[in-house]
Parts: sequence; structure tokens; C-alpha cells
Amino acid sequence: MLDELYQAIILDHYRQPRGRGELEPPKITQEGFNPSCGDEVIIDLRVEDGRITDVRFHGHGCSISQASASMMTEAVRGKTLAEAHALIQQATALVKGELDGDFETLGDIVALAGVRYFPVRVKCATLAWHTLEEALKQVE
Amino acid sequence: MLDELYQAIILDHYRQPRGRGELEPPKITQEGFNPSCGDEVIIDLRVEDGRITDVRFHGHGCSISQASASMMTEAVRGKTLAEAHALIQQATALVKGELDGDFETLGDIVALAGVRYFPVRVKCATLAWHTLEEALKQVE
Amino acid sequence: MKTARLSVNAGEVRRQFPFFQPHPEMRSVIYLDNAATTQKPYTVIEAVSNFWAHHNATVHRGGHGVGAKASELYEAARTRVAQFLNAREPNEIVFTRGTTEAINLVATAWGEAFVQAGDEIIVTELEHHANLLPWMRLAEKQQATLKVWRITDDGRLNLDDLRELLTERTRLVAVSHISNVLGGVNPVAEICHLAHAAGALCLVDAAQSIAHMRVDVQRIECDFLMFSGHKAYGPTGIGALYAKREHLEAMPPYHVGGGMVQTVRWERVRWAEPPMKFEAGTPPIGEAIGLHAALDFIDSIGREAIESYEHELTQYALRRLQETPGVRLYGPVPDRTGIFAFTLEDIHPHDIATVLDTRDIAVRAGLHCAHPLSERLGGPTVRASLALYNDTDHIDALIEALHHTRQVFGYAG
Amino acid sequence: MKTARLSVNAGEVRRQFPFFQPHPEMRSVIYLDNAATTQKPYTVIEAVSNFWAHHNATVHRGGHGVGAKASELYEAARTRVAQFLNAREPNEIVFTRGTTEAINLVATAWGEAFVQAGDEIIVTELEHHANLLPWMRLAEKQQATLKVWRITDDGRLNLDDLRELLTERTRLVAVSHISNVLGGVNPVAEICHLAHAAGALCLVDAAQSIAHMRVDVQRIECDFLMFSGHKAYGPTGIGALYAKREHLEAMPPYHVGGGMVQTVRWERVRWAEPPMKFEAGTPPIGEAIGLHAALDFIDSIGREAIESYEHELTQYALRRLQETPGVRLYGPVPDRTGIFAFTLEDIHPHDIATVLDTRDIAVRAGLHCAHPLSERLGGPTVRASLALYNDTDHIDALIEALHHTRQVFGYAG
Ligand SMILES: Cc1ncc(COP(=O)(O)O)c(C=O)c1O
Ligand SMILES: Cc1ncc(COP(=O)(O)O)c(C=O)c1O
Repeated sequence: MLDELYQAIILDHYRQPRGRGELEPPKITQEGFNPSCGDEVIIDLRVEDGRITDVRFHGHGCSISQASASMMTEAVRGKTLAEAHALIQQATALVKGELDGDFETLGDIVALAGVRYFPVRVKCATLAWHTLEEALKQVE
Repeated sequence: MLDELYQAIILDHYRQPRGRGELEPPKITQEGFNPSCGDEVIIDLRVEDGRITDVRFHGHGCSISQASASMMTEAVRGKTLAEAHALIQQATALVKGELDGDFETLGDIVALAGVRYFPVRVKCATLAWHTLEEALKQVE
Repeated sequence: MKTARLSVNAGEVRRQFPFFQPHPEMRSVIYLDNAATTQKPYTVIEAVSNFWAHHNATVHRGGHGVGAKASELYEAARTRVAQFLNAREPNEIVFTRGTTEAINLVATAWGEAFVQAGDEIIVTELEHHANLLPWMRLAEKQQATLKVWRITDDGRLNLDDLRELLTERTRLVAVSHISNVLGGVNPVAEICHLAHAAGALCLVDAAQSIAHMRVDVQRIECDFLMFSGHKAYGPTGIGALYAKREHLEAMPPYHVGGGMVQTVRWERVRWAEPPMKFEAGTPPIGEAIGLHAALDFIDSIGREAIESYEHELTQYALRRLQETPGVRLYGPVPDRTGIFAFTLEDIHPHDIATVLDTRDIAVRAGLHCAHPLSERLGGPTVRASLALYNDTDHIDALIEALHHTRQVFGYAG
Repeated sequence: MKTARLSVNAGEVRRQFPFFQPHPEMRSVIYLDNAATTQKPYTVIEAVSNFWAHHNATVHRGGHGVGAKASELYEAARTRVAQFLNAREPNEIVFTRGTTEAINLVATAWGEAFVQAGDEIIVTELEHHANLLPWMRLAEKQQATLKVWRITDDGRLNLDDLRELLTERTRLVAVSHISNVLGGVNPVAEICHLAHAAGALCLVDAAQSIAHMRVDVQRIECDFLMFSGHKAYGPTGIGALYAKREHLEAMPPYHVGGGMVQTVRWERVRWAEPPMKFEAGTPPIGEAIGLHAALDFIDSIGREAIESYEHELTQYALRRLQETPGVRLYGPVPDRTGIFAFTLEDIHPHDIATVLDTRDIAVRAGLHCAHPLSERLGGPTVRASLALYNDTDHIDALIEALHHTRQVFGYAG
């Protein structure tokens, strides 16, 4: 179980986060915060013609929250808003153990599946995704 | 037990209280109050040459508190302060069931002995006596 | 009615309560002091014990599985309260020690933020001190005016009197759902409606109704409503405040401390979202779980069944009290519940209670934490109050004991 | 030390706790989160259950024998707390929900009456939010100045720094007896002495000391001191505030409601005497009785025995932690108790706690409701905290699990 949580791929995203940083304006910024443990993820987005053209994150927290944010930036860059929404759905369902069927399309994100055995950590894994969801509300 | 509490003599003091009323000034006045049940006893005293020359009470409350006050006025009228203090001691010990030995000198007050079986009512029976004690402090 | 009557068997209900089981060292008591506090079923006592024995941990702090389980149980209790009151969401429920703390919370956090000098607050003449003193103090502090909605001579609240009192300066009407002395059910939905029409909020003290009738915050449309667990077959140390989400969001916090902040820096504090914002420090966790079990107990009997059973018992008690010589009963006759304040001849209520106590009948005597109302009634009274586990035998024993009391005090048979 | 060690047998102590008994459906846990809350012995759980089962009634209201017994038990609990703290009299003890409520009570009732614009309040940098936010809020409300007594780099409070902060405008020094993060014991008697010499009062938050060392209010000479039952083997929902009688008399009430008045008339309210003045509404009765049993439990082991046993265990844990590669331990080394905040390599504390949790070791990770202190330390930490029932095996298991954690995160053995 522990091995499933702390897979090499998660530790790799934690140690070498993709998409870490901030964007120059104009951008959309959204802050996400988990008061029970202090994890913080701030997302910068650029959306053009209904497509996420660039995305970065910064903040601090546990390996799960930061790796999840890193994976998120990789996964949604270049996606349409509709595709991003679908990914948010799938990723959050995955970490709660509620996703049936096709995992193939998720790429690295699949590594988050192990979180389902650790209810205390679900909030860490979903933080970046919920923050993205809030950010997209700013677009719409 | 109940018969011991509500003896004829107590009901008699309750119905025909002795010493009920107020004194004209100069006097010492002391208010006594039992917040848990609302019983109230106000004592007026006149003390001359170390002796209680007159005493009255008024107020309202249950039969025990009012009968006890009535008995108290009868018992302490004409007594020296030292004698009054001794009576306070004896009467409060009596209602708590802590008095050994000689009850003879207590007169009607002996009727309060039944209160000892009713811990909830001890405060009613002692109210007049504690109020008298406070009043005497004003003298000294 | 008849069918509903069949649905509650008080004898069977008593078997669910340790208090009513024979005990080698204790005399069995006819408990008629339910408006003060109710007895607790085994399920409630066991829910609390079981939590402390096996799941005890503090809540909402990351770390370990025991804590996660404790948090889950605590939040499940909140959801249960929300559902019981028909709140829109669990986040509208704040756990408090009881009714008194909940009203103090509203009077301080909401009151000091939203009541200004010259504003008016309306309270009724039949309030318990818990729903009176916080408003008297708030009015004094904010230089607002406290207006008293007097009762009619038969112990009811007349809506026309409220219409006269309401003005555009009225900020709040605070009223109890059921008076803890007179037992009358107040028309709280209508009261809230009138308050809202005048631009005021409406607070309902449900301490006496929660265990005896359906309490539906959406139907009442109240802004605030609160109750105590210990009067609803639950533990001491726990109660709940319901408040519309918008109010909880607008109000500043009450107690401050751990668990109710997002971040604390020397320069700036960010509060957590409601309801956490109002739950500083370690909450009464075991007690919240016990309250959950208490609400389950109530629903296992059924609120409609309880209401109709208690209604019938109330009618019986009313009849028996009215036919007892020397009894003077207070409060309205229609729309009343099983709370009976009365006097007997001119025997002092404490003396009556003592005689009843020697017959192992527990009632309360005095001013019932409602001094202004008691003064209006003319002084202290005896209060007998019913719950689900009482039955007609208890009323009969009470009546017989009242006859006996008259004899002790020398009134002719 | 050796002889004292023999006086506590942790294995035998654990047999007095249901939490540590084998359970068919639950895994047994090495519980190292005692600074958050302690487990409860059977005697505490039974005292509360027994009250609710057989003696349940509300307190301080005339009427019946059950109520008289309940009041007696409740007041006996107060007397027990007074004796445990060596207060001068039971009337110096006010029951509250816990430490947080007690500090809020003092900050509001005492603070708003006695702290004026321009006055100063001193808090330390190592306070829990419970002993920080009430003072930040009070300072803001009264336009007083909050002064922060910084810790030294090795996590201690330097009395000379306090001497510099104290002025004639200082009204209060608020300090915890033991930090809930660093575990250091603060010299509270000296602090109170300095505060008094400057004309200020002194408040001691004893949440973390009450179960682990002798707390004597007359020896400390504090003006206010408070603790929570649930951190001292007692129930949730109960705590106590000690205050010198003169302060309780001078302070206005906090919550207002039933039970804390002598008379209420529309024009005028007369408050009851302390401590009743501060206990509005139905108090946590069962919980107070549970707290009584908890203090009896502590004294059945013996406070000197506990202190010396835990001291030895602390020394052992310190040694083992210090020799574990990658562990960085915070807090002072001498005068410290069994609360260990640490980090391991650069692994995030939540990740560490999760790995430990999979080995059924319960610790806490995060900012420990002490954000300013955590910021000073550089961020979140893991916290392992000891109690009476822990022993060296538990420390060994912790250390082994930390080695394992390093491996999971790819640090060389
Ligand atoms: C030092 C200190 N003060 C205050 C508190 C707050 O105690 P409670 O949450 O029981 O009110 C705690 C517990 O977390 C603490 O450790
Ligand atoms: C109508 C009413 N309101 C408030 C209260 C206070 O409840 P608690 O003492 O549980 O806070 C009571 C109980 O005495 C009550 O009957």
C-alpha cells in the first residue's frame, strides 16, 4: 500500500516538479490552501481561444500535493477548457477510488491512484485540481 | 421522616410567624437570599449594651425558611451577643444532624431537627441563622 | 391519535434507559423533570463510551488514522444534526456546549457586529434567562433598545402585539419555541415571517421543542435556532446552533484559538470558513457523537409518534391536574405541551417538591430561570414536565402525592 | 531515578485503558499524539457512564434528591480540581469546555474591563493559538499593544528579555507552562514574579503540563491558570479555569443565562457569586465528574512518579532521536518534556506521518496550532508526544519507522 502511494513517479514529480514557477501577466492566478495541514498551491494560467496555453504552479506542501500539482500542469497544458474539466473529474475520482474504466489516457496521473488507501491524504492530492477548477471559474 | 420535617410546630410558625415585621430606625438590617430557590429573609435587629433588645424578620419563602426565621426571632430576643452566637452554632449544627448532646435548651428550634433527612432543605433552615450571623458582624 | 398512541409503548421505552432499571442501591424514581434535563438511553451512553474507548483522538488535525476516524465521526454528527433540523447543509451547524452558549454566541458575534445604537431587539416575556440576559446585555452595550413582547393573561403570545412592536429599527426577534414554564407552543413560523417582513431577523430557542416535536428550520424560516443535547436524550456538554449560511459568513468569530484559522501571522489572521470559524479549540467530540446517537434514538421512535403520544399524555395530565382540589395551573390550554407549572393551595412550591420527593417523584420548584415570567405569574411554582418514557401511571402517582401534600399541610381531604 | 522508574509500569498502566486492549476489528496503535489528546482509562469512562445511567439530573436547582446528588457530585469535582491545583478554595475554579474557552473568558471578561487603550499585553512567541488569538483580538479591540516575547535560537524564553519588555503599562503576561511544540518547561513562577513586580498580572496556560508535572497555583503565584480535561486522561468538553478570588469578583460575567444570577428584573440583574457567575447554563456535568476520575487516576499513579518516569523516557527518546540520521530536533535540551518536534531530511512532515501511520504509529504533522512559532522554526514539523503509558518499545518502533521512512524516500540506509 505504501509503495503504491510513494511510487517513484510521484517522488520524481516532487523532486523535479514540472511547470513550477509563475507566469508574467496577463494571467489568471488562483490560490489554493488546505487549512488542516498548511499545504498551499498557487496556479497561474493563460487561456487563449478556449485553450490553456500556459500553466505554472508554486507553493509548498507534502510530496502528494506538490507532485499532484506538477502532474496537473503537464496534463492540462494545451488542453481545451472542456478537456481540462474532464481531467479534473477523472483525477479527483481517481484519488478517491471512484474511477472505473479507462485509466490509459491519464498518463502519469495514474500514479495518484494509491492515494485512495489513505483517506487523510485525499485532500493533498486533490488540492491542485480543486484550485484549477476555481481558476477556470475566473475564465468563464 | 416527612412527619419529622413538617411537624405541627413548624407549620404553626409558618402560618403564625412570631416576630414578623420591621423595626423603626435606629436598627441593623441584613438581607439573606438563597439564589437556588429564591427564599428571602430580611432581619431587623436592635442591639443595646451587647444584648439583642429587639428583632424582627420579613421576606418570603418555603415553610422551613420562614418557620426557621420565626423561631430564630423568638430564641434570640433578649439574648447577649455571645448567647446568640452559641444559638447560631447549635441551630445550624442541629439541621445538619451534627449536634450531639443537649437539645433541651433549644425550645421550639428542636423541631428543625427533621431537616437533617432532607439535604436539599438544609439551606432553607439555615438561611435565617446565617443572615443573623451576618447582621451581628455589623454590630462588632 | 389512537393508532399513534399504540406506536409508543412507554414501558418498552424505559427499558432502553439504565436510569429506569431496578438498582440494588437506588430507589426508582418517577422522573418528571424533563424540561430541566432528560435521561439518557443505553445507546447514547455507549456511543460516547465507545468513542473514548476505541476511537479517541482529536479532530481535523492531519496525522494518523485514529484522528481521521474521529474526524469522520464528528462530522457525521454534524451532518446528522443538519438532517434532523432540515438545514440546507451541514455547514450551517455549529456545535456549542448548549443553548446558552449558542445564544451568547449570536448575541456577541452577530449582535456586536450588526446591532447599532438606537436599534431595537424584541424578546418575549416568557423567555428563559438564556434568551433574555444576552439581549439585555447586548442592548446595554450597543445602546440599543430592548422591547418586551408581553404575554396575554392566559399565557400566550399575541401576534398583533408583535405587529405593534416591530419597527424599521428592529434588528431581531428572539423567541422560544416552547416556554420552559408554561409549555405553550409559540407560532414561530408566523413570528419569523412578521420579523422578516419588518426587515428583522428571527432567533428561535428550541431547547424545549427539540425532543418533543418536529423542528424544521426551513419551514420555520428562522435565521438562528439552537438546542441542547442533554434535553434531547443526549449528553451534557453539547448543543447545536443552526444559522443560515449567509449569517455565519457575515459574522466575525466568537471564541478564537486553534482550529478556526487558515493562517496566523503577527500582522494578520485569516479565519477558516464556517462552521470551523466558530469552533475554536478542541470541541466536545465524544459528546457530539453521543448527540448523534440521541437523535437516532428519537427517530427510532419517530417524531410524529412521540408528538402524538406526548399530546395524549398531556391531555390526560391536564385533566387530572384540573380536577385536583387546590391546584392552580398556569399557561395556555390549547397548543400546549407536557410542561405544567402549578401551585397547590398556598403551600410553598419547595414544600410541595419535598413532599413529592419523599414519594420518589422528581419535579422542580422555583422560578425556573425565568424570573420576569415568574414574577408575572405571582412567584415560584412547581413544574412537572413529561417525556417519552412517562406514562399515565406517573401522572396518577403525581396526583395522589398532591392529595397527600394537601393532607400534610392540613387541608381537608 | 531508578527507584522512581520502578514506580510506573507502563504496561500495567496500559491495562487500565480500553484503547490499548486487543480488539477484534481494530489494529493496535502506538499512540504518540498525547499533546493533542490523551487516551482515557476505564475509570473515567465508567464515571461518566455511571453518572448518566444513575444520577443524571441538572445541578443547583431545587427540587429532588436526584438533583441534589448530581449537584453534590459536580461540586465534589470542583473541590477535587481545586485540591489538584492547590487553589485556596473551590470557588476559585470555574468549569469551562477547555483551555481555549478559559482563555477567551479571561481575555473578554477580564480584558475588556481592565485593559485600556495604550496598555500592553505580553505574549510569547511559542504560544498555541489559544493563548495568542484572544490577546491579539483584545489588543485590537482595546487599542492596546501586543508585545511579543521572542524565544532564543535554542527555543527558550530568556527572563532578561522579559525584563526589557515589561513597563508600567503592562497589564498581563500570558505564557504557556510547557510549549506544545518544543516541549520546554517555562519558568512560570519567575515569570509571574517579574510580572507582579511590574504591576502586571500573569496567566499560565497549563494545557501541556497538567498531566505531566505538579502544577501548584500558589507556588507559581499566577493570577489565572487553565487546562483541558481531555489532555489529562479526562473527557472532552471539560476544562477548568483557576483565577484568584479577587479577580473573579472584580470581573464581569462572560456567558450570561440561567444559573448565574441571583435575581433578574427588567431594570436590574444581580449576578451570583463566583464561580457560579461564570457558569451560565447547564454545565458539562458528566464531563466534570469524568475529570474528577481522571485526576484521581493521575494521583493513583502519583505525580512525582509520573514526572520522573516521563523524564527518563524523554531522555531515552532524545538520545534515540539524536542518533537517527537525518533527524533535526527542535526545542531546548535541558528542562524539556516528552514533546518532540522534528524533521527528517527534507521529507515533508505529512509524508513522514503517513509512513508512520502505515506502521500504526500515531504522531502529528503540521503547524500544531502555533503558526508564528512554526514559521520561526522554518515550517511544519512532525510531533511525537509522550504520556504515562508509553515506554521505550514505542520509541524504538518510532525510530525504526523513521529509518524505514528514509528508505521509502530514497535516502541511503
Ligand atoms: C499549550 C496549549 N494551549 C491550549 C491548547 C488548547 O486546548 P483545547 O483545544 O483543549 O482548548 C492546547 C491544545 O491543543 C495547547 O497545547
Ligand atoms: C427555553 C430554554 N432555553 C434555554 C435553556 C438553557 O439550556 P442550557 O442550560 O442547556 O444551555 C433552557 C433550559 O433550561 C430552556 O428551557
